[in-house]
Amino acid sequence: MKMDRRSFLSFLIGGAAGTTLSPLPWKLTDDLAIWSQNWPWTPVPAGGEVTFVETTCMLCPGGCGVTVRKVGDRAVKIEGTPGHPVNGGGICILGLSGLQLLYGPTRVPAPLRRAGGRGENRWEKISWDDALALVVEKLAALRENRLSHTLACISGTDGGTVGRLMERFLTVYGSPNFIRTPSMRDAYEMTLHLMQGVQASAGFDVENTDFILSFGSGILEGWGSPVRMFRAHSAWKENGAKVVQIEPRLSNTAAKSDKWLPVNPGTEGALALGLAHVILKESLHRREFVDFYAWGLDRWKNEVLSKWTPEEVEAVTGIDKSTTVALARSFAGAGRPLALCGRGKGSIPGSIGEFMAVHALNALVGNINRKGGVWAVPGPDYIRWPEVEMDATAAAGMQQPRVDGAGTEKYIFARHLLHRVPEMVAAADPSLVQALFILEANPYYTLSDPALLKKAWDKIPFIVSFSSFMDETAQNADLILPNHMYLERYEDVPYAEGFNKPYIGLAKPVVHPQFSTMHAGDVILRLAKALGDPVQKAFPWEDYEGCLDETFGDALETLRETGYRVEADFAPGSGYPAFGTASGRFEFISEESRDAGMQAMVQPQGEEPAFPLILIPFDSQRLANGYIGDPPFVIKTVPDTVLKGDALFVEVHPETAKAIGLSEGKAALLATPKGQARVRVHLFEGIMPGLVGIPTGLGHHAYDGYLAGKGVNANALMGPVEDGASGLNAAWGIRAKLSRV
Amino acid sequence: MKHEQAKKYGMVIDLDKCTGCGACMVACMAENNVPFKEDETNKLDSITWMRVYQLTNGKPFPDTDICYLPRPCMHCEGDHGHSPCVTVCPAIATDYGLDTGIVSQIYTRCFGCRYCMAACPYHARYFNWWDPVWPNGMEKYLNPNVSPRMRGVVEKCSFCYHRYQLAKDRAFMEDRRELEEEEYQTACTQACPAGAIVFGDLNNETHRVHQIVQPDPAHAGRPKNPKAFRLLERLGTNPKVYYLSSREWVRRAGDNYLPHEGPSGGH
Amino acid sequence: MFPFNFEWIWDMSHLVFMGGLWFALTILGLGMTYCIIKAVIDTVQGKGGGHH
Amino acid sequence: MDDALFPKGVKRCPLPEFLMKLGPVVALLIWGVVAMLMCWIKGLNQTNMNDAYGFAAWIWADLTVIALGGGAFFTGFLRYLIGKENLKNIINFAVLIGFICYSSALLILAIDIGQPLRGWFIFWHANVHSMLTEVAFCLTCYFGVLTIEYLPLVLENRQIDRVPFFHNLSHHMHAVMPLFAATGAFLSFFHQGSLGGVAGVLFGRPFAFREGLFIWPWTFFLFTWSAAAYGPCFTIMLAKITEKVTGKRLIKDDVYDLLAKIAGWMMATYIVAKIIDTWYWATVTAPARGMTFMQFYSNNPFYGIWILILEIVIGGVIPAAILLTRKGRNTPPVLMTAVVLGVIGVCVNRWVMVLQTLAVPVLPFEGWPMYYPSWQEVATTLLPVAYGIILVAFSYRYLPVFPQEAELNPIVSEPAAPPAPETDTDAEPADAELSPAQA
Repeated sequence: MKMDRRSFLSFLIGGAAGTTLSPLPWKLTDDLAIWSQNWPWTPVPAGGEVTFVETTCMLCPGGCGVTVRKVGDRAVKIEGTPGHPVNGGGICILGLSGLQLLYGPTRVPAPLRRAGGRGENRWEKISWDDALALVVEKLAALRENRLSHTLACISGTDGGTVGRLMERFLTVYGSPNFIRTPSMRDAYEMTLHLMQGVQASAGFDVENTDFILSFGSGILEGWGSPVRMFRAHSAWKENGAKVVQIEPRLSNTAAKSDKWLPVNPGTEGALALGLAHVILKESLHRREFVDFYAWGLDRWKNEVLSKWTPEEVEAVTGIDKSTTVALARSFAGAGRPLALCGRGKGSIPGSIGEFMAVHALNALVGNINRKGGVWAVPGPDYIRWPEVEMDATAAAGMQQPRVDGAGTEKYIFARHLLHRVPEMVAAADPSLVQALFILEANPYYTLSDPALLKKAWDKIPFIVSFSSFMDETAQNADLILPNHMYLERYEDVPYAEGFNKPYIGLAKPVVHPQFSTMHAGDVILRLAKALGDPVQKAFPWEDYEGCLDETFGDALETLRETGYRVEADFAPGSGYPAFGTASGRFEFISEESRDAGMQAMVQPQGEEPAFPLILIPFDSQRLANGYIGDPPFVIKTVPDTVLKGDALFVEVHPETAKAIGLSEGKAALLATPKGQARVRVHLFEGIMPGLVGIPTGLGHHAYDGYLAGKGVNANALMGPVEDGASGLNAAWGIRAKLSRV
Repeated sequence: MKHEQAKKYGMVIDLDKCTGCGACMVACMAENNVPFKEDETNKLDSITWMRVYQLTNGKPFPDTDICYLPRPCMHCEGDHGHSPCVTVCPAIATDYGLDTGIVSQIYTRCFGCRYCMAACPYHARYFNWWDPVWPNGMEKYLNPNVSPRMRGVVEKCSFCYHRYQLAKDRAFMEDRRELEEEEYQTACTQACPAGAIVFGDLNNETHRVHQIVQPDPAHAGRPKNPKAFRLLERLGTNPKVYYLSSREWVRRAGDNYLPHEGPSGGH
Repeated sequence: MFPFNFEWIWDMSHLVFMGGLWFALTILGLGMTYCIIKAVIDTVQGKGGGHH
Repeated sequence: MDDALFPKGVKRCPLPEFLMKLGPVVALLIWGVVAMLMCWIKGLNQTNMNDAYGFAAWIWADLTVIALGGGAFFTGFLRYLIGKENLKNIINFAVLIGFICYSSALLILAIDIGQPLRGWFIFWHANVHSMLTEVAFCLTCYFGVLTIEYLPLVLENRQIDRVPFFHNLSHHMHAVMPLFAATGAFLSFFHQGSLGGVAGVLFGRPFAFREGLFIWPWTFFLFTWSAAAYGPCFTIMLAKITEKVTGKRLIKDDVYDLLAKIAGWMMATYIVAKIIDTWYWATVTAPARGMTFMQFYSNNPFYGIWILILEIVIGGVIPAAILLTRKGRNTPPVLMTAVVLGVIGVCVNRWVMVLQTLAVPVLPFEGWPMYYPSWQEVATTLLPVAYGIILVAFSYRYLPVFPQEAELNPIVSEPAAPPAPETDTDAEPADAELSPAQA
């Protein structure tokens, strides 16, 4: 037994020693280390030939030129196109993330027909033929019953070929209801129409101005063409241009400005008129413009002088009169002063009175169609398709009033009033909209007053989304006909928001379509074909690219090469007499609509005692709040003072919070007349007491796990506020109550 | 080590121009295959080689002011390459390139002890607490010039070193030894829509970085430009990222000062 | 840790550090070897064991 | 059943009871092992560490157990090099504790690194300028030494000793032990020091950074010194606890007294040095970097300045004072209080040097993040404790750890009798009346 133990132990020791001395353990250790450096579940990107494709970004109306780096057939990086007239090589946070949208899990892989109830997000894949057949059947039936006008389309784009094809389709089919998604563009177009008598969009020569008076415009939050504004801002820092930011919250723009004027929310228009008062009183205005090219100054002058004294303005806006006077003087005294409006990113139009008041300031300093000023940029002129031949049905349908009432007696100057659609649809029986197309838009998320929206939505029997992504609207549609996303398709981008020259960008297919998608243009053409004449006759093109070819002719080649076309030497109306008004002059008070400019302010919804605070939405570059939601990269950059886990933080001034008994990070219930939500509180010294600031762009329930369920949708707490004179949505905020939970 | 004159690549970030838009952060993530999780709101567990901080002057409304400060890796030179993180790494997984001034990180060499993170006062180093996972299909956009990192290693801004190598190769093909200033630029510099970031060789008088900051060789590269400052200058980390600001409080927020010390603090 | 690792440099810090290390290891190694050898010899000579 | 394995002339409880008493400890061990495997398989996302707390509970545990294990090298140093013969009665136990502490430290390190499979790079691709490399090398080597020092004890097991080869081996190893002890002391000096260096060299972290001598910051020497001072305290504490658990006196009071006295002097000198160091740091080192002393202890939601008082006064000055008085040393409860306070003191010191170093915001616009360990961290940190208890239990049961045990606990009943139930049952009251006898 003793022997056994001894031999056993020696065996053990000998064995151990042997193995240790053998190469086996060492080899094994080395192999393990190497394995740990090449784990199979850590991807290794494949190499390949590097190429670059220059195209145009379509994630916002900015119209930036982007260059996509490809390795083999993979797109690996999006960068700004150097020397591009709009963004000159720069690029924004969203544009950079485009590839996450291209390859991401939010894409709609194929035509989908709703399987479960609406919004249940249960779908069945169907063939394109079946999908189109479904639509045709529905449309044909409507047309049969003389209900062609009950087809409506909500579109995020107009002016370009795709938008125009859709509009043309509706027209010849017999519906006036092509509705563009709202933005400050509506208000600016109307302003130019009323004061200058032109049908044009406003362009701003920001590179050449030396004094920027911004009435809440988020110059650094995504207003206009974001990258262009950033570049301009940097130029201002270099050439010493002054920026005065007027808004109740310390936005990035305000923080970067030379002077921040925290004005009572919604009273920006009053301040504008106050400034006009001082300028007129001290006759600091530019006579060379006002005397020769303006009309109705005297009546407007009396108006302003009597109503908007600095004292009065102080009472309304909270800006003390000395500041108003000083500001007016420095504004008028500047070489090329420029006044801007359109709050934040300008996603809500705003009141026409306010816009006209601000635009009047530009007129007073003669900064219309002039270097460093506001230019009237005519709409795209390159689409010259033959007139459509309408049959009786179409003609009858086109005679019907638009569902949003735009162009009717009450809203004579308005072209698109999307915010009215839910109200109208909900009110009437049977529904004024029997079939709804949604193109490049996400109204189910961006429209306010969710209860009303839901009511209207449920009354629309047939909803078709063209979205490339599974956004809220697509999720609540009956049929999805996924469009190629912008990196997979040709499409002309008819203008760049706020750019002061006529511009066309061209989006090009950078990669082959990743999924079974179809270009919306081709869908329209195929629908038209299937519907037969007269609809078919209006679309004499084989396919969308054919249409594009014919539209641009030889120009298309150069467009393909450079990726854009810009009228570099564009001079607006070659000097001043570019006014199409009745008076042929700039009209301080519109001859066409005398009362348009009267109402410079609108009141928020809700009553004082029940809702003691005011909720103001605020925009951020890091939060896309339109048709596109934040891709993973972008949501990753959102600070933890805005989003923590799934909880959204609202900004409140420490004193306001104290009065309610809330401290940093505390959970609270935020209630407005339109809805309520659980939020957390972030104390911020930069927001005016009595206000609650809520970031826009969160609270999605569609898209993917990287975005869905995070935060609260600001739109769901808001409601539209109709501007009396124009009918535009002028909601800048809403009364609210913040309480502990 | 090459024998041509040694480079000292550095960066100047103009905080007056920086709008805090975050494009630099995303440009970096896209260029360097930085992974992302469903929840990135815990900023202590969120890999952002380039991180934009928000600074406030702490004054009450309406005198409040905020400033954004992008923070890449500072690529500290310390005292002759004695940067805080490099010297502590037990396995030489991070190194100070005396020819470029770039602090490298060798992912396959790092075994994740995180000593370098403890050493870095700028929190510029990030640990891969999780396996990187790209949703199905998204791995298509990964950049082949930068290898995705495995779980359990430390990573950080490399001044897009792969771009330096590519530029070098290109130059070599055209048999040039020196690079032009614009030939090697980092992803964040290229992307910044405000043009707030300037990148180049601090040793090269013709480069903008040099001209803007006017580094003072006598004081370990401290800027002669009164508007320029470095983060935590007083620790002697000798960073190669400089900041410009016309605002006194911002410049002061870049370092620690005793109450009685004037704006220029320990300088 | 060995001169043939590529990162090895023949400088003072390597000599001091690694020198110290190898010195210590050598002592331990030699010490143990000595003990084992002696033990083996003794065992062969029949010393030791529980029986005394 | 296993009494053939017991050391000569001592009594042990029957195997079943022994194993049963170890039951809960084994459960703890298993819990720890599960957590350990989770960390290895799923990665360090199982912990509450983050990019601000790259080092946390584990590194603290490492530094602490090594400081506490310092009893081994210092006792060895006193016994073999200074020639404090009397300490031979506690050296085995000290070595055992050291062995447990160091093996635990190595295990925790193996869990703590993000890529355990590459851990050996620290040796293979060693960066000789890194304090951590110094730690790793000395730690591993000294663990070798401890194994060598522990081996003879194992060989002295009654059965193993019967094997001539092992008998001779242990005999010769005893002969060469001073050499090993010297090497061990040399290595310990450096790794205890380099552990201090780990924090002290961080010139990016004003809370930890210290000037120093050549490449070694003052913390280097402070750590070695404190390990020498507090290690023996821990040894004494555990010895006392073992006595309580076994209900026997295992070591004579003069041994305790000697070790405690030396520890007292070490601690007293250390704490003076520590106070000077803190003072210099607070008035010169930190201000030179624009930071005020209180900056390091305020804007912290939890402890503030008290942690410093706890470390230096309660965990340093007071126990030192006690250990320097004969009366204090010779009144068991007071002695116990002193060593416990000492142990707390060194634990706090290591905690501060690791976690507070990382927590104190250096960038003026950053905040003070808080940290608490996840259950996986707790479990893996308790794992060594369980493993230690088990190893002590087995060593005590089968190895002559305490040379004085037999003498202090003479067995009345005839030797080598199989432990009958009655002897066992009357063993209990015997123990019971023994314990007060000590007091």
